[in-house]
Amino acid sequence: MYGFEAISHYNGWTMAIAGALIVMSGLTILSFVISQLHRVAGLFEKRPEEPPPEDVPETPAKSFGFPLDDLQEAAAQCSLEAAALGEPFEIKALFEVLKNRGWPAPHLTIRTFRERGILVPAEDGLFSWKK
Amino acid sequence: MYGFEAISHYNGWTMAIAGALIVMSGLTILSFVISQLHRVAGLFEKRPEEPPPEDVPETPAKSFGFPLDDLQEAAAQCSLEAAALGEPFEIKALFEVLKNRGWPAPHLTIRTFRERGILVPAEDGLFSWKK
Amino acid sequence: MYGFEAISHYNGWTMAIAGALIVMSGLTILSFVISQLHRVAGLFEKRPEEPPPEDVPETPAKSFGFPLDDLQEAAAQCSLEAAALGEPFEIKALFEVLKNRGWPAPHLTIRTFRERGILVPAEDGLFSWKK
Amino acid sequence: MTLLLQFLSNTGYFLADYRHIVMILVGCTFIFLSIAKKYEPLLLLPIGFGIIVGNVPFFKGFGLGIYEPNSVLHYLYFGVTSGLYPSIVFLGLGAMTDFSSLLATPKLMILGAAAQMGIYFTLLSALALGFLPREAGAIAIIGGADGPTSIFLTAKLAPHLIGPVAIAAYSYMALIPIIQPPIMRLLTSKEERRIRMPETREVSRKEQLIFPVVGVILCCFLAPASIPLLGPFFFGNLMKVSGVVDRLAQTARSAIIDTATIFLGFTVGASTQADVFLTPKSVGIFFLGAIAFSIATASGVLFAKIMNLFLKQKINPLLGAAGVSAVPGSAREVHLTGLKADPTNYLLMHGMACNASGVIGSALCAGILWSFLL
Amino acid sequence: MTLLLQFLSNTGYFLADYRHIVMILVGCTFIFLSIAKKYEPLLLLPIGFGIIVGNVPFFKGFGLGIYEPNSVLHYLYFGVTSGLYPSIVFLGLGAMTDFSSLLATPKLMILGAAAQMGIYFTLLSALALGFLPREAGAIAIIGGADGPTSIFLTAKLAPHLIGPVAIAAYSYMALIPIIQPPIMRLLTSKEERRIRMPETREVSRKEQLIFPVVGVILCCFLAPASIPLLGPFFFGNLMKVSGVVDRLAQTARSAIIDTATIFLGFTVGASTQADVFLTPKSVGIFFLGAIAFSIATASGVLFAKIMNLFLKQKINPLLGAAGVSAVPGSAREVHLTGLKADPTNYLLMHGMACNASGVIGSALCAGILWSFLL
Amino acid sequence: MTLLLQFLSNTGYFLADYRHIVMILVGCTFIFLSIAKKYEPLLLLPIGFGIIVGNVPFFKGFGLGIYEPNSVLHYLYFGVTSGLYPSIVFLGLGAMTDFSSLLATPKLMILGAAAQMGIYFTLLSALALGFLPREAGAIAIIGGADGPTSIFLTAKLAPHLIGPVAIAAYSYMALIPIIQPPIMRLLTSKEERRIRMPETREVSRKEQLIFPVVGVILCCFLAPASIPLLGPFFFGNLMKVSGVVDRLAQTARSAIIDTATIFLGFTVGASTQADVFLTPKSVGIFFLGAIAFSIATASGVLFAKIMNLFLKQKINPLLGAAGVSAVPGSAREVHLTGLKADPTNYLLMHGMACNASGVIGSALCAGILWSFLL
Ligand code: NA
Ligand code: NA
Ligand code: NA
Repeated sequence: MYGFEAISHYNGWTMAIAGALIVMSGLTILSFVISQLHRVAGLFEKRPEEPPPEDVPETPAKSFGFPLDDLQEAAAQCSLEAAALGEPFEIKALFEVLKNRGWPAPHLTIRTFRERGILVPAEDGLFSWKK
Repeated sequence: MYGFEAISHYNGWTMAIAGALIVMSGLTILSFVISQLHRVAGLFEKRPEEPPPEDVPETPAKSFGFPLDDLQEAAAQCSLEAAALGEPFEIKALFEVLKNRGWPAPHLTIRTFRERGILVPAEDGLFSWKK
Repeated sequence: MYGFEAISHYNGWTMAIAGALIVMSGLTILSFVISQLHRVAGLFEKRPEEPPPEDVPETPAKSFGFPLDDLQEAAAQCSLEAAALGEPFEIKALFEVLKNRGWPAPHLTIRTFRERGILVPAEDGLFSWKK
Repeated sequence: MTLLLQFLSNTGYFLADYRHIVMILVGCTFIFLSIAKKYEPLLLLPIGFGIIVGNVPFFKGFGLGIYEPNSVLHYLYFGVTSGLYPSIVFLGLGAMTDFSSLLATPKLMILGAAAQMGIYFTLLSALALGFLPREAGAIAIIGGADGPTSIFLTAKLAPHLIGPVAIAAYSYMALIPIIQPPIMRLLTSKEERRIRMPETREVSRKEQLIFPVVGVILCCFLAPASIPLLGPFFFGNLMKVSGVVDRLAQTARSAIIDTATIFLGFTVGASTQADVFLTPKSVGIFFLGAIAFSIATASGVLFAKIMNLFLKQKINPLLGAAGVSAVPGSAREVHLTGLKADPTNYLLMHGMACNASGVIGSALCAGILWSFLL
Repeated sequence: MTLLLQFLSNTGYFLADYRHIVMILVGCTFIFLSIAKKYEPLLLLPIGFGIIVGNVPFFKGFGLGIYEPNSVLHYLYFGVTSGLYPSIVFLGLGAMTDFSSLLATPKLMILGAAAQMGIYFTLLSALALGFLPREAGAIAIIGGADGPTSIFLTAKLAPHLIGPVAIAAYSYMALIPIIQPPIMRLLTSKEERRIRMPETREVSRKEQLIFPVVGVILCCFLAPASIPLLGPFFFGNLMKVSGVVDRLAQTARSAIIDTATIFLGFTVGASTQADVFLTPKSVGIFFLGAIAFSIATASGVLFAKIMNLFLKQKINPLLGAAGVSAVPGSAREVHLTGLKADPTNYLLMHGMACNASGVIGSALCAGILWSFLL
Repeated sequence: MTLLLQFLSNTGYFLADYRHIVMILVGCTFIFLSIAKKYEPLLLLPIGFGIIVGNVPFFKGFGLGIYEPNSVLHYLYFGVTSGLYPSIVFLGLGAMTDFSSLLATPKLMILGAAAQMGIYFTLLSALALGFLPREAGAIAIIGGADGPTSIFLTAKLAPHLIGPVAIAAYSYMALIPIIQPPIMRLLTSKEERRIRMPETREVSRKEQLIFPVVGVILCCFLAPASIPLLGPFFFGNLMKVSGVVDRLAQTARSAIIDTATIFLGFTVGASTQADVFLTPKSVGIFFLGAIAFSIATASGVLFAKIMNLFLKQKINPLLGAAGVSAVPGSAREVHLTGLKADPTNYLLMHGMACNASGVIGSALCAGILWSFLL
């Protein structure tokens, strides 16, 4: 069968029109919902979760100055978090882990560790914890 | 069955000789064809595709000096090509993309982008496009 | 069936007690064997394999000063070992290969190669062998 | 001696006929285009080499061919016929796609739907040319301009057409720079091509996090048959934007998608065995594929013009052409065509948004067609 | 027209009932916890998204659902039902785990066994609640606090419970910071919590090399049914410590384990189709799971106190709580609880040693229960 | 109580007999060689650990053993029996192999064929020793000195011999430094060992691009049965040299080949269950394997000497020994033996060229033997 006859016989017109309508309405709805997303997202904004971002400028100072005892505790926790990396590891990988785990100021923490000799350079530009 | 009897019974001699002949002739032919490859490759050499290599020394100067407007166009195209990298990305990954896509002087292009502040450093030694 | 009746009917008590006993005894044995491991390991220590570690401090000097001829031989072998890396390659990858293959002082060897121009920089911070 | 003769009579040299040569030349052409012209090399190169390997003539019944059970190629091809490779590729694509421009300009999403009209027009054309309904559905999806989607739907509706449909889809995707610009110029005035799009706003992380969840629910509730594509797609995207599973997202957009791409391309290529590929149907499919792409481009552009009748903030109608996924080829063409009309008009990011929408649109259409036809 | 109506009657919007909504909300909660609270995101996020995808209502018999043969989800789920994903995850875990603290303090290994008592207590409880023996075994293993082990054993003993058991296991693992500290404080005096552990000695490379070989032999000879978990686990560890196959170890702990984790989480989530998941049994399983975790924690702590009666060099009993694997969550809780009693007491490394031992212990228990119940 | 007794009677401790102990010691030896001697660690270590795991005694019928359907090991072993792992390994090998030295000195390719004579000699010997033809074919391929090729052909011709053939092949490959040098010195004069090879010319990128295409066509047309090995091999090489699909080539030569190597080695090792492995046949296979390697080395060297009778530019006959693939062990031995005769003679690159040719040669032979014997 060929031509319009085939199209009609196999429901072609219905399929084409219905299909076009469905995909069009589907993406239109999605488009509408997306356009409202910032409102939904806005609802969450008011939650107490927000403060942390404001904290960020503060934390450096704090974590930068922490006394050696605290530092070692931080290092111990930190090495626990990062245990999956094995040793030695790349600084960048450590940074990623800390960031993902929600550590306040990973960059500064790591810098402090290095300055205090808690994180010691190993071969190949890798680092390991001081034992 | 053992010994020569077994070999004869199972067509051993034929298999061994035929097999040896086939692999030997196969690799000999391949060896011959390979030895002629540089001629075949030579045929393609005459095509207009060749010029680019000569261009290379030229392009730097050109791409180095392009005015800021052109630069932003280039940056826009460039960021399109590299969209799959996400942001931020490694400079090296960007370089690979541009090289593979056939950009004329990827190294210089990237350097220029950085000098003009189109490519800005993000955390961890990564970079992103200036918004 | 419920309660103690069900537990008894399905052999619950036996399973629980036997299971607990088995896992406990298994890990206790393993714990005991582990506690003796340093003795077993100690047996191997006496083997002639040990000297190499003592060599390490020596090797640098040696490999550092080796004359150019030896160097090229070393480079040739080295490039063989590292053939699977393709070219250009990262210095770090080369280092890994040499270390795994048991080269005496991979770091110094590589440094020497670079100083003597046997290992030449390619694009992107990669290196390749001087042809 | 008979052994040697028998061996020789089973070599490719003895068994080859002109059709194998034709297909091997096609394979070489694909490889040439992918290397010399850099047309979609990630797919054309594996497909091209696969075509060559699949068209080495061999003695049937030996367990070598891709259509013989127990052959290595058959096992690898299972990822195609089962739909696994397309799903896995969508997982990786999701972990690569940045939806932020789309989230900033939601109305562009509708263009991704409009460009799917090429699919339905091709469906009608294929039926009219005498293809059976399921075959017509598989051919129509070429108009979605999305390789894995085409392969997935064809595997479900008309597995015997996987080769030609995939080859047609990828060929035309590689030819985007030749097909699209004339159509775009024909359908738009220079004025229209000069319309500027507003700068996209900053999108908050929360919007990006909610989008894949809302997207999968809305789309898959509408067309559950698109789950195998859109489920992994939005999953990959959530992994990407969540920021808490970076190692998984990284593996999804490297080792996982690369592996699926290699075997998908290679086996799709190898499935084009001359005797099943060189048929009049394949000619019809290539003809219809060209129509599908053209109509898709045109319908995207025209729909944008229609939308402009109602919108205060006009859309540059070229963006309609980027609604055919074909990531990121069509966005680039739109951008370049826009630049020719106004060298300071940057349509790239908006084009990418339409691309992303087009991927969702064609996956939805695959689900719809599958529902209609199975 | 009928076509359109028929399509609409097969959409999720039409087919959905309250149970789908409930499950989708559960999925969203998992995603929220994984992103906002960072609770075990590597598993909760894939599972959460999988729950959403698995609970899009669809017309059965179409080849879409995870329980229908030939669906993509079904093929991916095969890695769960066959036990392949858990085995592969253990390969990667082995290539990640550092046994040196355990080798330095072998007696801690016994705490990894003690914490498995939760398993056997739960076995009895589940039987008492009317579960069939195999179901009871699958539920009991939740007390091992080890996701892949739980999934593996459940796939072997009671495949219809994979969803609830896995969800329960991962939920409670995510809730470790809430479940464990009160139990630890209740069962120990402040004096005990202040016990310091000696510095661990340096462990020689040879000990590290011999351990995986000796470990696999001793454990698998004792419970051959734990081969599928402990074989790959110790193999991965040997690759790690050997230093001669670094590229393999590296791939095992990145691409391989990531791929298995993605598909494991996603399909386990998708297996929670509302109609098979929302049953009274699931409620029982969640109830028993909470008991299992609590008893496991308590038995670890109490056993450490018993050991202290006989040991000259006392063990800090908090470490018993780290014997429930739950890497590395429980080690962290032990450490933090220890710090509260004495801010200079570092229990981290010893906690990790108990964790490693707990992984071996629960894999052994899986082997034992499988032997008993099959 | 019966339960406990029954459990104990199913432990490895109860079921073990001397054969398991023997095999476990073999496994430990493999691990020792791979770590302490660094002999082919990428394969000996996984195989060694696999041998240990495969020889933990267990109760048959439980779904644990590699030969029992539904066991995890069985599913992983499917990649061996189906030929998938060898094919995938060849894909990665292709993406690693640099053919430029071979392209610069094509006549070395013939040495890669000459070194395959060991295969045919072993075929005759195996038949004479009473092996059935297919078994003889599988044993003969050991002479190709190529692990994945041996495993592939054995899986097709005599699956029950996979264990012994693979173990023999890898053992002798590890012993290359002991087997080859005496044979090389015996068959060559010091004069011959001093022959210098000319510097290799620069090979153009175009030659490198055309080679894999021409190579796959010529080789697979000649022996279509070598498609499953040579198809992926040349495909991988094209991906490598094309430069347009670097991310695919990179994944092929890292994650993909590593994964296949891990599971190939581990399951081949585990397939050596004492009761199927410790048979008189295995002894015969090891005996024939040693012959195969020696003859292969000798025939390569002798053929090079014959070629020298006709060539103006003489070939260093040591290079013949590098024609047995065994990448890159044999090239290194050739180089070292050459250095002993003349400390300034560098044969490395030419040896690598012969290696590459030997890989192609033995894959061709596998195809030929498969055709003859199936
Ligand atoms: Na599309
Ligand atoms: Na545990
Ligand atoms: Na060979």
